[in-house]
Amino acid sequence: MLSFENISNAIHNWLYHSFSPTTALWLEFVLVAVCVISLFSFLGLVLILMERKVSAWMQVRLGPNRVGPKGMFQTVADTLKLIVKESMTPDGADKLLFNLAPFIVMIIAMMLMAPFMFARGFQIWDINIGVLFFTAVSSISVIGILMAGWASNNKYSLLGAMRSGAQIVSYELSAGLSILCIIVLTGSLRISDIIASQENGWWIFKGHIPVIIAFVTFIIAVTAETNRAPFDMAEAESELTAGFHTEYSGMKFALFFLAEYINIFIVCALGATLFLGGWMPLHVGHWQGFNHIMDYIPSSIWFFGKTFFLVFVIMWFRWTFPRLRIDQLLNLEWKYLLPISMVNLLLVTLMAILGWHF
Amino acid sequence: MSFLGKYISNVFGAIRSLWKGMKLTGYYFTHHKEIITQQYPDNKDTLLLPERFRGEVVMPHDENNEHACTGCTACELACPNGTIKIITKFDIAPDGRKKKAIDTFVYHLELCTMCNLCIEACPTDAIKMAQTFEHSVFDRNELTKKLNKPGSRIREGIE
Amino acid sequence: MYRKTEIIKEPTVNDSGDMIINIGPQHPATHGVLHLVITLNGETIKKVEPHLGYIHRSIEKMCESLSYRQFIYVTSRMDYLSSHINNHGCALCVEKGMQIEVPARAQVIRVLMDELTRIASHTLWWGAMAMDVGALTPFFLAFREREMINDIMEETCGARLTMNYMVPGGIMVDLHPTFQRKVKEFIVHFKSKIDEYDDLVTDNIIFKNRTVNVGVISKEDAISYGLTGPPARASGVSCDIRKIYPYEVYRTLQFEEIIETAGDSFARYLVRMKEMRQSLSIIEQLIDNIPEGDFQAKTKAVLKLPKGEFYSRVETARGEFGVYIVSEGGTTPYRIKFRSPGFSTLSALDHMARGSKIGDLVAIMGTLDFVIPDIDR
Amino acid sequence: MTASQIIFYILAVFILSTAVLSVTTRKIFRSAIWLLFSLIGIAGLYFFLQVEFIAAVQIIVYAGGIVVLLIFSIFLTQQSGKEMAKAPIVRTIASLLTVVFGFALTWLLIWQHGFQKINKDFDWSVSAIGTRMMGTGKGGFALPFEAMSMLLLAAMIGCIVIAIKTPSPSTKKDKPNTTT
Amino acid sequence: MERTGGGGMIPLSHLLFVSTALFFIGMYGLFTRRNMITMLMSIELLLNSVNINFVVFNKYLYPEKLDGIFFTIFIIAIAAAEAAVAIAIIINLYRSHQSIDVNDAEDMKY
Repeated sequence: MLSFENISNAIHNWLYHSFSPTTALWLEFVLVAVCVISLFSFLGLVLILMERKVSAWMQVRLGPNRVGPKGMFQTVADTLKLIVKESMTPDGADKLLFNLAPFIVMIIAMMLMAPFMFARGFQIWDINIGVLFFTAVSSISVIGILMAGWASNNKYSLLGAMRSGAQIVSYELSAGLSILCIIVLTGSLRISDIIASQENGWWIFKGHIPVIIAFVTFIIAVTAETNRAPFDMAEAESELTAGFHTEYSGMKFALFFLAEYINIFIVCALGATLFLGGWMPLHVGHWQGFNHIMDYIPSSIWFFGKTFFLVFVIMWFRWTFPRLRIDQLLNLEWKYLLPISMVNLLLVTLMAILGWHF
Repeated sequence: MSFLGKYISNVFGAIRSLWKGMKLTGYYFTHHKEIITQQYPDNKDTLLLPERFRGEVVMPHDENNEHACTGCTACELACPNGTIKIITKFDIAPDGRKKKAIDTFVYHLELCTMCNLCIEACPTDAIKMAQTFEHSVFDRNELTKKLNKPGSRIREGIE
Repeated sequence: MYRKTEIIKEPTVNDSGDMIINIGPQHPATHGVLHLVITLNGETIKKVEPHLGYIHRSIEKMCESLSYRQFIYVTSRMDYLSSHINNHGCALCVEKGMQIEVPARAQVIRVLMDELTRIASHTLWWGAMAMDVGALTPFFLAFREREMINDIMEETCGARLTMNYMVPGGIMVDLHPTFQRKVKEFIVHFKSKIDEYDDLVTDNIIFKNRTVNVGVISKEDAISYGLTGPPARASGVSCDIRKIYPYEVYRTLQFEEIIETAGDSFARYLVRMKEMRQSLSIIEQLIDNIPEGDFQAKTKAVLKLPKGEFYSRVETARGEFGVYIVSEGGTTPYRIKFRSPGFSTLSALDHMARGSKIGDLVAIMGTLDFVIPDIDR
Repeated sequence: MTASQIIFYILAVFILSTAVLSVTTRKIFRSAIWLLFSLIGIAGLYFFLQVEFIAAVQIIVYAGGIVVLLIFSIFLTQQSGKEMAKAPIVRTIASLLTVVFGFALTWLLIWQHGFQKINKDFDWSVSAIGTRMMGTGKGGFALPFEAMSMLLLAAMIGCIVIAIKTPSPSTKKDKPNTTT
Repeated sequence: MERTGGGGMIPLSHLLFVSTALFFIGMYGLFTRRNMITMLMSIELLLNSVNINFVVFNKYLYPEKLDGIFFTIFIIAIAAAEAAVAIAIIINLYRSHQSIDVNDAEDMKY
C-alpha cells in the first residue's frame, strides 16, 4: 500500500545506499527543510482562506469569491500583494532586531513542526521528549513578539508586546499541566508512544471527565498562547490598533501573519495528538465492521481532519466572543484555569495509579 | 463550602453563557446560504432603487426636445449650497414679444447634497431627482453639468 | 494640536514611569477623528484629555447664512445617526417661532420616523460597541436589521442616512404606499432578532466582565457633567425629553422611560437595549393609527421668524438635542446654537475612565456612543 | 570532517560569538537578545550531545523564563533604547588581561590533564531521572529535591515581599472609581 | 528518520574549550559592566558554562551515573530562583534610587 511511511523509508534507504552517510544526512536535511517550508506555505494559504470563509459564514456574508473558483486563490493573491509591497522600517527603530523578529517567530514555528506524526510512521524527528520539546520551543516565540514590540519604537507595539509576554508566560502553565495529564496516563513523552497508547480508544473517550476537563483547559490555554481572540491582547485591534506588529509591512508582516496561523495549526495538531489519537482512526468497541471501514480511511486524513476540526473550534471562538481585558485574562488563568488544572492533574494521577481508565 | 459552590456555579454559568453565543454563530455557519451582503457590480442589472431615491438632479425632456423650465430661478434661490446656476436669455416669441427663457441650466453635482429643496421649490416640475448613484469621474469639470439639452426649448403652455 | 511640553509639565503628572499615548485622530476605537491624549501608568489610565477640532465645520455659523427652510438639512450632518431627530428639533423650533400648527398626520409620521431612526442608531451602536470590546460578528448582525430600516427610509424619504424629510410645517412628501407593510414586517423580524442580540452579547460572561462596574458615574456627577440620554438614565437621572417635555404626539403614547441605577457601562448598555424595545412598542402603537389628512401645513414661501429667542428640544438617540435660535426678524437666523448631547458626554469621559485600563476606556467609549461630528460641530 | 563535527563547530562558534556580543554590546536590550541566542545555542549543544531532557529544561527555564524576566525588568527599569555608558578604558584593558590570563591558565591545565573518554553507553531517560529524583535510597536525590522546592518557595515569597508596592496615599487619591 | 552522529566523535577537550571560553566571557562581562541587569546576564553565562561541564563530564567520563544531569537540573532551578530574586531586588532598587548602576547603590555602607 502506498503510504507516507513507505515513501519516506524508501527515500531514506535510497539516500543511504547511494551516498556516504554524511552527504545523505545533509541531503535529508535539505529534503526535510523543503518539505516543511512547502507544507508551511500551503498550510498558511489554506488556513487563512479557511479563517476568512468561517468568519464570513458566521457573519452572514459570502467571504472571498472573486479570485479563482469560489475565491480559492484569494490568499495567493494577497501573498503576492504583500511580497511586492515595500517593507518599511520606522525611524528610530532598532533596525537589526526589527528585521530579525519576524524571522525568529517564523523559525520557531518551523522547529515546532519536527516532532509531529503526520501519518502512520511518518515523522521528521521521533525525539524521546517529544511533548516537552513542544512546550519548550513554543516558549521562545514570546521573545520574538517582545523583540518586535520593543524594536518598533512605538508605544502601541510596546504595550502589545508587554501584554503578550505576561499572557504567554502565564498560560504556558495550564497548557503544560493539561499536557501533563496525558503524559501521566501514557507514561511517555514520545509522540509515537502517546499515539500508540490510543490504539483502543482516544484519551478523550478513555479518560473520563478529568481528561475532558484537561482538553477544555488545553484548548483555552493554547488559544491564549497563540494570541487568538478572545485573548488577542497583543493585537487588540480596537485598543492598540495592531499591537506588536503595528509598524510591520510587506513581507515581514506576512511572516507574522503566517506564523500566527502555523502556530494555531501546531497547537491544534498537538491537541489532536494528545486527546484525539493523532492519526488513529475512530474505533468503537466491538463493532468490527465499523472499525474496518474506519481503517480504510488513510491515517493522514484522520490526522489532518482532527487538526482542522480543532482549528475550526478556535476560529469559532474568535468570531463569537468579545475580547477579555488584560487583568481579567490573568485572573482567568490564575484564579480559574490553574487551580482547576492542578486539581484535575491530581485526579488524573489518581486515575492512572488505580487504573480506572479504560 | 459555599465559596466552592459559588466558584463551581460561576464556572458553569460562564460556560453556559459562552455556549449560547457559540450556538448562534454555529447556526449561522451552518445556514450560510442566507447572506446579507449585496454582490454589487454583479447585481447591477437587477438592482432596483426606489423611485424616490435622490441621486442627481435631472431635467426631463420629452420627445420633441422640450422641457418645462421657465427659468424662474426658484430652485436657485432654494438651494442652500449654490449648486444651481440659471443663465437666462430672451427668446422672441412667435407673436413678436420678447420672452425670458433659459439659456443654460448649470448644475454643480460636486456641491449638491441631494436635499431635494430645489425639486420642492420648482413651480412647473421641470426638474426631478434621478436614481443614478455612481458619480465618480476622472476630471472634476465633468461634474459641472448642463441640464437642458442643446437646442431644447420650453414646452408650450407652461408659464 | 497640542504642545508636547505643555502636557508633560502638568503638575499632577509624575515625571517618571508615565506614558503619554495619543489615541486618535486615526484610531479604530474612536469611530472618527477624535483625538484623546491619555496618560498611562502601565496599563492604568491616569488622565484622558480629549482634543477636538478635527472635524469642525462651523455648522452653527453656516446656519446663520441659510434661510429657515434651508438650514434644517445641515443639521443632518451633525449627529448623522439620528439625523431625522435633529431635523425634527430644528423644525419644531421654527414652527414654534412661526406658530404653525402641524397637521396630525405629519406629527404621527414624524414620530414614527424618529423611533425608526432611534432603532437604527441603537442597532449600529450595538454592533460598533461589540466591535470595540472585540466581538466582530455582532456588527454584521446589527447591520442586517439596520439595513431594513434604511430601506424603509430610502423608499419614503429618498435617502438612507441624511433624509432631510422635515420641512417647517410638516414633512416633505407623503408616506410611500408600502411603508406600513414594510414596517410591520420589520417589527416581526426585529422582535425575533433582538433576542439573538441578547444571546450573543448581553448574556455573554466576557462581555459582562468587560462592562459591569466599569466607567461608573454617580447620579450627582451625571447631573453636574450635564449628561443626557442613555448615559444619564443609566445613572438614575430621569431626563427623557419625550416624557418630561413631550412634543408632538408623545404625550398620547404609552411607553416607559428606561432608568437604571448602576451607572456603569453595562447599565448604559441595558438602557439602550431596552429603549430599542420601547421604540418598537411606540411604532406598534402608531403604525396602524396614522390619521388621514394633509402632511404639510400651508406656509408662506419665505419664512420669517418674529424678533425674539426660541428654544426647542428633542430626545435624540444620544440624549437631549436643543436648538436655540435668536431672530432679528429677518429671513435668516441672527444666531443659532445647537446643544448636542455628545459634547457634554465626552466631557465626562475623563471622570469615568480614570483608574481603569485601556481596554476599559474603549469599552466606556463604546457604551457612551460617540458620534464625533456631533461632538465637534 | 563528518556532518556531526561540522554541526558542532558551527554551534560552538554561534555560542561563543553571541556570548561575546552579549557582554560587549552597549544596548541593553540587544544584550539580552544575544544572551538568549547564546542560551539557545547551548540548548542546541545539549541536543547535539543527545541529552534532550536537559536541552528542553534549558530552553524552558532560560529562554522562556529568565530571559523574558530580564527583558521585562529592562522595560521596567530604564529607557531601553539608551546606550549604556562605556566602561573606563583602564578597567576594560585590565579585565581583558585578567580574563585572557585566566583562560590560558585553565585551558593549559585541562590540556595537560587530558581526560580519557570511557566508551560506555550513556543511557538516560526521563523515567530514570524521575525515579532517581524521587529515590530515597542510595543514589536518590529526594533530599536535594525537597530542599530545592523549599528554596523555590522561599524565593517566590521573597520576590513578592521585595517587589510589592506599598500603596502611598497619593496614588490612591486619583483613582476614584476602580472596582474591577 | 534516524539521527546519526551525536557527539561521540567530538573530543572532550573541544567541549571543555567551549565551556571554559564561555566562563571567561562571562567573567569579562562581570568585570566591565556596571549595570545590574547586564551583570546578572553575565552570571547566567557563568552558570551555563558550569552546566555544560557537568553534562559533558557525566556523558564522557561517568556514563553509568546520572549525577551530572541532576546537578545541571538543580543549577538551572537555582538560577531561575536567583534571577527572580535578583530582579525583584533590582526593581525595588530602581524604585528608590531611580538607577540600577551598582555604583549608585552604596547606601548600605553607611
